[in-house]
Order: sequence, then C-alpha cells, then structure tokens
Amino acid sequence: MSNIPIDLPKDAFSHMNAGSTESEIITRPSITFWADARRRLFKNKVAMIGLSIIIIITMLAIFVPIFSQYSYTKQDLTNTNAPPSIEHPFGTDSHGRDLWVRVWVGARVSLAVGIFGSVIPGIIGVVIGGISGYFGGKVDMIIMRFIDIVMCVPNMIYIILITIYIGTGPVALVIAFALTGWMGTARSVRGMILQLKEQEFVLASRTLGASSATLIFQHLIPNTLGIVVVSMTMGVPAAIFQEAFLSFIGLGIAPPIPSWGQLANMGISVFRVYPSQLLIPAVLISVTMLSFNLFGDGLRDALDPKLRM
Amino acid sequence: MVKYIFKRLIISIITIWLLATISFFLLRTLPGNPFQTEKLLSVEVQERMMAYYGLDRPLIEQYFTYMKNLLRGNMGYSLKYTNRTVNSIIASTFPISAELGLRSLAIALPIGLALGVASARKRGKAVDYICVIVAVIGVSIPSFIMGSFLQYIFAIKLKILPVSQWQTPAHTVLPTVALALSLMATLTRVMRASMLEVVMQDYVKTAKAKGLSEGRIVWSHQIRNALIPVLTMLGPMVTSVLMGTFVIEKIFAIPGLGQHFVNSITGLDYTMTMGLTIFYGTFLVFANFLVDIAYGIVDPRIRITK
Amino acid sequence: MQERILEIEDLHFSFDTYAGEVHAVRGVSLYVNKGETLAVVGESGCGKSVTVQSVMKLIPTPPGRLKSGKIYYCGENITHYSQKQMQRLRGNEMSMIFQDPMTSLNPTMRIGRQIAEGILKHEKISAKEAKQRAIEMLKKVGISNPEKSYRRYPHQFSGGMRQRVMIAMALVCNPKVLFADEPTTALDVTTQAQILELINELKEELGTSVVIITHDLGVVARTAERIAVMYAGKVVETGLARDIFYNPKHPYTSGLLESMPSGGETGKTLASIPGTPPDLFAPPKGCAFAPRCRYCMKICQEMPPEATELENGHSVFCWLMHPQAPKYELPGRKSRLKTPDLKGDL
Amino acid sequence: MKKKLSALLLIIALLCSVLAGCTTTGDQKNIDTDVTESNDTGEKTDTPSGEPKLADEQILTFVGHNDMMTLDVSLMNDEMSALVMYAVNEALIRYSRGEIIPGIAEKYDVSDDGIVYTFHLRDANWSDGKPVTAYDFEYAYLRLLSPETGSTQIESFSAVLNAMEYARGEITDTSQVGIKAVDDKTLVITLTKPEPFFLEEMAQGINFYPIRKDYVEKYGQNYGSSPESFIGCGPFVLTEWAQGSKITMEKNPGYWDADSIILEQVVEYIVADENTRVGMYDLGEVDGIYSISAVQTVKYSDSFRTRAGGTLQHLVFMSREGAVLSNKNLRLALSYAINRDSIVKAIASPGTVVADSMIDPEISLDGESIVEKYPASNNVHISGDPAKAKEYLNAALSEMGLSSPSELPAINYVCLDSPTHRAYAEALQAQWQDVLGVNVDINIMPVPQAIGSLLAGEFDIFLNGMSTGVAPETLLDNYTLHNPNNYAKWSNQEYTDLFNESMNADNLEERFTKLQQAHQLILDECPVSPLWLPGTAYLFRDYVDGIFYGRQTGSIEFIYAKILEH
Repeated sequence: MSNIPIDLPKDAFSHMNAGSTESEIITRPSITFWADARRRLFKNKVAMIGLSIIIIITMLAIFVPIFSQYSYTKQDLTNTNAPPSIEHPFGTDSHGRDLWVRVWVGARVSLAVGIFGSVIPGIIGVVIGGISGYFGGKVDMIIMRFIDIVMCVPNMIYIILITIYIGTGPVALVIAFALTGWMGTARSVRGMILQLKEQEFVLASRTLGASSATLIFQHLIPNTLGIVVVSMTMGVPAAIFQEAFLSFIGLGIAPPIPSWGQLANMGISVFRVYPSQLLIPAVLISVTMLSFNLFGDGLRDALDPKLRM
Repeated sequence: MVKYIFKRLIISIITIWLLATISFFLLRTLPGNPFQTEKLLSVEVQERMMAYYGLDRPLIEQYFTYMKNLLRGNMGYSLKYTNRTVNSIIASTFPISAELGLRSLAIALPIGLALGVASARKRGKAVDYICVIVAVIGVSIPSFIMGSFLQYIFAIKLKILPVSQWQTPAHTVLPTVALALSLMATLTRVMRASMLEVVMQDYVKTAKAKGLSEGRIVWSHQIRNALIPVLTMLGPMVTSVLMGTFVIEKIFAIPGLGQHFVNSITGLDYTMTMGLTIFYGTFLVFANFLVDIAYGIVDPRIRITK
Repeated sequence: MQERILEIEDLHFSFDTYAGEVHAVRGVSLYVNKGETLAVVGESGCGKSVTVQSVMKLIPTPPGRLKSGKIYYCGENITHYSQKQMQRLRGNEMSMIFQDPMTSLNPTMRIGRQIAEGILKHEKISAKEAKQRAIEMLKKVGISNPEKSYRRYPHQFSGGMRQRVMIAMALVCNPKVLFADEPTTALDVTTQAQILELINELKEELGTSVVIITHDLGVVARTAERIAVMYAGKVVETGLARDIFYNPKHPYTSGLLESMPSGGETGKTLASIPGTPPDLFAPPKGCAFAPRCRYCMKICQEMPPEATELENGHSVFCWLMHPQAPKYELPGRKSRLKTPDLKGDL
Repeated sequence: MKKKLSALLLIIALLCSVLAGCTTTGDQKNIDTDVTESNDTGEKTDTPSGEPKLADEQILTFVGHNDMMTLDVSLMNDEMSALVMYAVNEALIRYSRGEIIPGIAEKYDVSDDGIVYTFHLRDANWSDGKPVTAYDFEYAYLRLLSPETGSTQIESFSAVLNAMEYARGEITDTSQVGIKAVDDKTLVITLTKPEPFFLEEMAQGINFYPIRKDYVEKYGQNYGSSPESFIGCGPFVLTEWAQGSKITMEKNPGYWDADSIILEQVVEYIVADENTRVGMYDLGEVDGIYSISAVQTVKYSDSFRTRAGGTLQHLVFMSREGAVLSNKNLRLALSYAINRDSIVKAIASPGTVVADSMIDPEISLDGESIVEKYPASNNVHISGDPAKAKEYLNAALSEMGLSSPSELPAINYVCLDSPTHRAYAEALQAQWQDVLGVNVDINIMPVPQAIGSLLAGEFDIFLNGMSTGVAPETLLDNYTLHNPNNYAKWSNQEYTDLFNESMNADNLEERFTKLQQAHQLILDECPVSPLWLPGTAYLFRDYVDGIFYGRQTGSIEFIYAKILEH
C-alpha cells in the first residue's frame, strides 16, 4: 500500500458513469481490409517505384504522340535507320519514321493490350470459376473437364489459331487473350470458392435466404478479389510478353500501328547494325514488366490477410 | 490404387479423344490451303493435291479415317515434309527439346527453389530484394531478347561459347541458361510466395516450440509443405519446357520440336499440327498424372488409397 | 516458499506494424511454482498468448519486440537468451501446446516422427530408442494402437486425438513447464473434458508445471491452482483459484465470473460486460478497464492503479482497493466450485 | 548463395557494358545505298590474277536458313532441297553460270520440226556403282506425273506430249506419254508442239533428275527422307542429314567428271535466326551465308555479293466488277503514286531492280532479251509520278461520284507474313497516303491464309512474287478470261484473244508480237502493276572461289568451287 500516492484529491474517487468518457471512443481508426491493404502498399517502396514508373510510362504514352511534330506513320525513305539525334531522340527506323513517336504510340498499344488482355480474361475467369465452384456438381464437372481439355492444347497453337480466324489488330489480340487466358483464373477462383462456400458467413447468409447471385457476387467473389487483382496485375506483363512473342513469330499487330513487341522484333533483326533500335524497346518492355511485376508483388503482399497486424 | 489408375486412364483417353476431335474440326475450318507456299501453285495443281491427300472428301469421312489411323498410333505424313511421318519427326526432334528442357530444369529447379526459400526467409531484407529483383528481371526480359543478348555477349563478343547448333556440351550452355533463367525466375517467385505462406503456419511454431533448429525447421517442416503449390505448376511447366521453345530453338539453331509448333500451324500443316497437339495433350495428361502421384507422396492428405 | 520454476517481471512486449506500435503486453509480472497449474484468463487480444510466446521467444523480431522486463527460468535470467540458447530450452525444459490441433501438426509428416524429432534434438539417443519413447508417450496420452499410430499422418486423427498427440509431443522430453495455449478451445465439449483430464493426470505423474491460457473459466475451474486475470496487456488480479472465484476484488474479474453460466441457475439471463477492450495502439493513460467499469472513478481515468497485495498472494490492480475509495461488495462465484460447467465461454 | 548472386550481378554488369559498347559503334553506320551498284555481279572473285594456291583442306561450310523438305525429286518444290539436289544428283543437262552445259546426257538432238528431243546418255554411274540408264529418267518423269505420286510439279512437263493428260488421269497408258527410254543410253522426249524454251525449262527446272526405282520400291513413301533412303549420281554424295541442323556432302569419286570437282566436302548448317547466322560467319565457323537481309549488308559493305532476277514482285489489283479497284483510273493512280526507286533503295535487298514490265528482261532466246526486242512498259517513272497519279485519282473519284479520297470504301491489302512483305506493305501504304491521301488497310496473314485470300479473290491489293520462269508468257498466262489463276479476276476479251493468238502462232515472230500487244494492254489496264525484280545478297569469304548463283531460286552452284589458301 505504501506505493500508492497518499495525496489524492478528494474528488478523485467520485463515481463516473461507464461509457461517459472520451476513452470510450476507439482510438485506432477502424481499418477496413482495403484501407489496410492500401496502407501497406504505400509503405512498400519497391512497389511504389514500380507504380511510379508505370504512371510515368503511361503519361508519356498519352502525351508524347499528341505533342510530337511527327506522326507515327510519316515515312522518310531518305533518312532511314538514323541514329538518335536532337531531331529524332530515338533515331528513325527502316522506313525513316521517327522512333520517339513510334515507341510511345507502341506504348499505348502494348499497355492497352497488356491491361485489357489481362483484365478481360481475368473477369471471364472469375465469373466462370465462381459459377463452377458455387454450383458444384454437374456444372462444375462439365466446366472443369472443358478446361482440362482446352488446357491440353498448346497455348501457342491456340492463340495462332484465333489470330488466324479474327485477324491481328489490337482488339483481335485482346479477344485471343481473353479466349485463352481465363482458364487459370477460373481454376483458382473455383478452388477458393469451394473453400469459402463451407464457411460460416456464407451459410449464415444462405439461411437468411440470400439468392445465388447475391451469394456469388456479394460474398464469394469479393473474398477472392485480392488474389484475382494480384493475378491480373501479374497478367499485364504476361500479355505484353505474349504480344511481343507473337510479333517475334510475325503474328503481332498489323502495321503501321507499332507495338513494343513489334519494335523489338524489328530491332532484333537489325541489332548487330543499329543496336539502339533493339535496346530502346527492349529496355522499355523490360522496365515495364519489371514495374508491373514489382507492383504486383507488393500488391500481393499488401492483400495477403495473413500478414495483417 | 489399380481402380484409381484405371479410372484416370479412362478419363485421360476421353480427354485426348475430345481434344483430337475439337482440334481436328477447328483446324479444318481454318481458311487457306496447306499446299500453298510463297511459290504459287496453280489452281489445278492445288486441287490435285487436295484430292491426293484426301482433303477434298467430306470432313466427317476424313475425321474417321484420321481417328482410325490414330488408334493404330499412326499420325500420318506431314504435308510439308512430304515424305516424313509426323511420328518420325516427333521421334527425331523431341529428344533434343527434351534434353534441353531437362538440362534447364536441372539448373532452374534447385536454384529457383533455393532463391525462393532464401528470399522468403529473409523477407524484407536486402537478400529478399535482390532475389526478388533477379527473379523479376528473369521474367521481365522477353526470351528472344535475352537469348540474343546472351549469344551476342558470350559467343560473339567474348568468344567463350559456341554461337549455335546442338553438338558438344559447350553448345548446350547458352540455350540452357537462356531457358533456365526464365524458369528459375518463375520458380523463385512461386516458391517465395509459398514459403511466406508456410512460415505463418502453426505447425512451424510447434516445431520451433519443440526446440528444433532453424535449419531443421526450414528443411523438414517448411520446404516440404511449400513445395505443394510448386508441384501443381510443375506438370504444365515441365510439359511446355520439354516440348521445346520456339524462340530459344530458333536463336540457337537447335533442331527441336518447338519450331514445329509455330511452323506447322502457320504453314497449315494439318497432320503435323494435329500430331503435335495430341502429343502435347497426351504428355500433359501423363505429366499431370505423375504430378498427382507425386502430390500424394508429398501431401499425405490426398494420398491415393481407394 | 515453493520453488519458482518461472518468473516474469514487468514484461513489456510490442509489435511494430505499419500503423504504429501495438503495446500487446504492458508490464506483466507472473510466476509459476513447481508442480502447480497457473491459469491465465482474459478476453482474446488481452496479451495472454503473447506473454507466454514471448517467454519462449516464439515471436519473430520484427515485428515483435521485447521492450523491457525480465524472465527467469529456474532462477536463471533468460531474458536475453539467443535463439540458439532457447533451442536448448524449448521442448526440453519448457514446451507448448497450441490452440488448434488441426493446424499445429505438420500435415506432411508422420506423427511419430514429429514426436521423435524433439527427442532426438534434446537427447543423445538412437533413432530406434527415440521411436520407442515416442510410442510409449503415445500410449501414455491414450492413443490406441500406438505402434500403428506412430506411422500415421495428422489428418488421419480426430481433433481430440491430435491434441493428445500434441501433448505427447510437448511432454516427451519431460519439460518443467508446459504452456497450454487455449488447448481445448477448438474441441467439442466432451473432448475438452478428456483433454483437461489428461493434462491434469500427466502433470501429476510427471511433476510438470502447467501454464494454461484460456478465456474459459470452466477450464480454469477444473485445472488451476492459481489464476492470473489479464486485461489489455496487463494482469489485473492474481491469486489462488478459490480467492479469485469466491472473492474477486477487481470489477473485471467479477464481471467475468458473472458472465459465466452456472449449473444451478437456469432461466437467469447471463450478465455481460458492456463495451469493448481498448485499442492497444494507444493504450489509455489510466486504468484500461475504466471505460467499461461500472465502479469507475475519476482517478481511474487519470492514473493506472498499482498492485494491492491481499492475503495468500492475492493481488489486485484497482483503485477501489485504495483506502479512500468507496467500498463495494463485488459479486463472485456463488455455486460450489467443484461443479464445473464447461460451457462458460465469454 | 552470395556467390551465385555476385555471379549474376557480374553477368548483368557485363551485359550493360557490352551493350553500351555496341551503341556507340553502331551509331556511325548508315545504309549506303550505293553499295548495291558496285557489287551486283555474281562473279567478283571469279577473275583471279595468276594461279592462286589452293588450301590444303577443301571443305566448304555455309549456313542457310531453312532445312530441305525432301530428297524425293518428284515431290521436291523448295529452294533448299533444290540446292542440295543440284550437287548430289545430275539431270540430263545442267544449267551452270548462265548457260546450258551437258550433264548425264553427252549430247542431244532436236528434230527439225522442234518436237522430238533425243538425249544420248554418257557412261555414268550412281554413287553405288550401278550405271545410270535412260530408264531411270523415264521412271522418274513418269513417276512425277503419275496421279499416284501427288507431285506439285507436273506443270514443268506441260510441253510434253500427253503429259498433262496422264497427270490428270485422262489417260492411263504411259506409252502414249512423250517420254520414252529407247535403250539404256537413249531417252526420247516428244513435245506437243515446238517449244524453244523447253531445254531451258529442263536445265533450270528442279525436277528433271533421275530416280532409282529399286530405292523407291524399298523405301516406299519414305523414299528420300534420309541419306540412306536416297541415292544420286551427282558430283557429291549426301552423307549426313541431321534434320533441321546440318547437311554434309562428300565428293563422289565415281562421278564421271570427278576431276573438275575440287571440294572434298561441303557442309551446310541450318540456322533460322539471322543474327546467329551472321555471328557464325563473323566467328569463322562458316565460310559463307546463303542469303543475308539488306540491313546486314551494311556491315559487310565491301564483301557481300548479290544476285537478281528469277522472280518478279508485282501488285495484283482486284479488278472484278463491284470491287473498289474495278476502276481503272484508281488502279493507275495507285501505280503512278509508287516511288519504286526509293523503296528499293531503302528497304529492298541489294541487287533488287525496279521493273516496269511483266516479263523478266533476262528471258532471252538466242542471246537476245525478248522484252528488249518486243518492249512494253507501264511508263511509270522509277521515282513515281505524283502529278499524274493525282490526275488519275481525280478522274477515278469523279467517275465514282466521290469528292474526296476519304470517301473511298476500305481498301484491303492482304500481306504475306514475312518481314520483307511487311516492310513493302508499310512503305506502299505510306506513299499512297502521302501522295493520294488514299488509306489502305494492311491485313497480315500466314502464307496459306494469304494465298487462300488471293485465290478466293478476298483482297483488293496483293503483292505477289512469282517466278518469271523461262518463257516470256509465264506471268501473262494467268490473266486470260476464265483462267482459274486470274488472281485479279480481270476480264478482258481483247487481251485473251491476243494471248491465245500468240500461243497458237505459227512462228516466233508472230508469237512475240502478239504477246507484246497483250503485254502492253495489261500494263495499260493495270490489273497488275510490276514493282521490281528482287535480288538477294549473300556473303562468302574471299578465299572461297567459284561460287555462282543462278537466276532461278535454289541454284547456288558450289560444285566447282574451291578454297584458296588463306
């Protein structure tokens, strides 16, 4: 008892009503899952560097072609394969076109193909995987069997087949990616849904009479969203890669629209003679991929609930 | 077990049959004529060739003929390599691609997994960042650029390795490394993610509470469990790697199977494309089967006992 | 005075997170005597698990961080033991059972090996002998057909059986202290009783001290000789089980007891403590329980209460114990202690 | 771990430094378009001063881009097979250094009416020692024509009596076909009508080699798919064919003219990637590259050589009723807008020559170029004629009732999936846009689909490259009425009449005059527009002497080459 201060004012022991004080207010801001994820992401320097590069490249892709004095189709056959100069910061290509503009127009195409080529199959995968996992039984069996079969077709053959059917524009490429790229996502979403389905909150919602659609779209899919978002982010560089590969085998986007894959492919054929024509698109592809991958890694770390404290 | 294998076999056969059927009709509806090369053939010759190969017959009849031959293991003659059978082309090129693939896997698997483990164990530290960045660079450079650079640096500039061809072990170094780099990168990433997941598990804490050393915990409790997701992707990965990679084979002039996957479809070589699709599909089904068995060994929860 | 196996003095333990520091344990002092069972009771998140896990140094740094305080094991200061030094203690001198037997066993390793690897780590015996010991231990924890079970995988056992395996694993090296972190929470009621029975039996047989962490007063009633009640990272009351049950001095303890259903009084609505525990990102400057306390006084919000020592080592951290404070009769447990009701979840 | 990491970092550092190095050196170079002019003869090193010493080792290695498809003469239709076949087999007559020289046939007689050709065979042996007989030739030719064989090459024999009828299955009796072995040493070929270009066809064609019947019978459909299943009678013997990788040929000591063969061994590597091919050449792993692209010649501006001709690249305009380009003035506008010269200089392979007619100027009879003697031209200046192009465009627009080129319907340019075709398409597209403001959509397709579109008429513009053959009418033949190969779907009765009159003419003068008129007509109507005769650049070390590239594809002649001391 000796350590208790003796000199306490009389009113120190006056009664207070519980709950009437300020300390009742919970001091820690209520952190939702997404807010928490955002906070973690912003703290992740590597991911933020990745994001900044993506933003810079996107900005350049949007604005350079608008403000440049050259158009990406304007040829000058008397000034072909020029080295970088003040007039042409990246030099000119085999047709004497300004590579600075072509690279940034190519960025538009590659980024668009990358983003749509990843997001659209991602969405298809989520919907099909969600349906398959949720309904289970015959529906699941048929969908999974179908995926098994389709996955047996070598991806390359499949994509080439589709591009032969529908052409080689950016839109056609995105369609090809959409048709070929949804299976992986569908499978993993299905797996997650199968797990989630058994959990209490879903049972609770079901007993309260929620419809299938409500369950799938309000309970199940949001809970898989974290992983899907991560896989879509990772899918962007994969799609850019895929486009580059198709360009390499000659089935990329139709000229005169450039893409990074095409520029790199053009560059590779002249790389011994004019290395800058390969280096520029190669570095840009690699840096962009790197940024998306780093950002995706950061996103995954941020969205992993197990790491939440 | 026998029953399980039997059931798997039946499912596999049905899968491959459906695969063959779908690819057959998909391919035949493609526009174009397989006999046309840049040297134009006259309409007469072209029709003659269609008739010669029976491609003018009703599609359904062609389908049954093809299936009948397929049952006997005969995938027909290539339409481009006019007097070589698809079987013989696969038989002569697949071993080369498979060798390259196996060499790359032999490098990529241990290093990739080790980097993944190291990175996860030192999460957030310099080692982690270096591993992650190395891994990400590995998947961030398109293989045609990576392959060309490696060749340019080590063969042409430094002159320490041969430029191309598939002859002595020295010839295999560059293509193996070029292929292994991207595989390694993928494996590192998957293993890292998987390890991070495992590290959080309760049984790791249990093992720690038992007084086991770090090394022992990592080795016998974490890695084994972390390998499970890696195994899942190994089936398709091994299949596609052993089937050859177009880009690497082209750059390093390796007479493997990979080039045929692209050339046969762009050249509309029906029999070759069909043969490759079926070969690939069968191989994948088989690889997945093996993976499932391996799964059972690593993860007793799904051991096949029925 | 009995031999003290473990003593914790003024332990402070925090987690560093992106959002800031979480003060999970804020000055906990505890001790465990040889051969006795100490129950640490409190709501989830009050820091009980963190306390024992920090004793065993199971929490990785970062994010965990031992800020201050001292830990003595058998009189030796182990506060700053390295992981290597701890490895010799863990499993051998002190071991631990976790809450969820479903996830605490490695799913890909035979249980026999999981038990034996602990023995092999701490004792210089052959693999064969280790196996023999493990089989004996399995028999001891009541696993039928231990030879066969030795070769089984965790998923082939039920939850209760798995917890038995966990116990076998924890006790196989004859540790002096067993930490049981909510050992029955994940089990069904009948199994809970069996597992507690088993822990009690083995404790008697092996002379092990047990620290049982629980939020379930029913569990406490069945096993503990002494009780420490924790709230918001601090011990608020500690003493012999009967003193705590029948003569609680802290309003929180009293509230806990009131919210525990008792066998006799059917039809009576269970009391509950309104409000939620404070956030440990920014612990209140006064008594952490004050906002929920029906006896709250002005001083409670200003200053943290100090310990008031009563008889039999019963000590309370509450301003009500101050001589100047008004006196209340706090309700305690009314029915007899020896009719435990195991449904007393909070 | 650390070691591996540092090794990786080292590699990355190396990469950076090497690449940085090559940027600076690369900047100084630029395409020197004059290079082509100083190098367009195929025989640069062919005029040795004095007697150069031969190297001890007579091994020639070179690298090509494609594997050969088959060694079955009857099925063969690709360049790389032809290349090897030229060395490992021998036909009755050979085409070498631009002229016809004797092969297995010692001599031949032509009947006065120009219909019956009699070949007298020399004593020559197959590489296994058995004699080559006229029956081997008869068997080979009839096998090629037989409907059982499935050959794409039957048209090589179209001049031969009843050959096409037999090939089509209209007659089955081979004795009615004008190919007859009289005895072991005499082969008689009878034509339908006199054809002065038949010998050229035989010499330059790739399917006139003999075949050993016993080999075909032994190996069946696998005949010619490996060195074992093939036998030839040429100056070299195929000893190794590592498919997709390497072809090795050794000198055939039993060849009748073995004394003039100096090389002991020829090795061809097959490497699909051009950077790799050039790298092998730089490192001295090979003595030559079969063909290199225009851009690579920049690095070897004083050592590469070129060859030209054999193929004419021309635009086919879809002229069918209802198509956008059915308007003649629009077609002419497009043709006049093209600056052929600038495209050839900037993009085309060195050795490429601008063309203004549909007949290869190299096609000649008795040493006289036919198109020079009977000229016809599209009259477009090699640098194009923008003013005239616009005139034609305005005329076309007013005929079509349009006020600006932007109102034109979409014009679909179907482009073969190849880097050069792509580059041409992009250049043409830009010129049409610049000069005329006409927008053309490029649609790139893999070869089978692209040609499928060409045959089906599903295109507006198609850049077609066709072999010009040995006879002047080769390309013009297709555009007659109702010809299934009339790619432009252009129907012109006058043209058809003129062409048929030319074909049925009694004498050469009339034949060529009528052809000249038809030729001029098609150029004026412009369903097709000649662009250029593409050349090929190739690279051989200076010490390789006696390499000659023929006019036709696949006729690289290394058989008489020798390796000089170096």
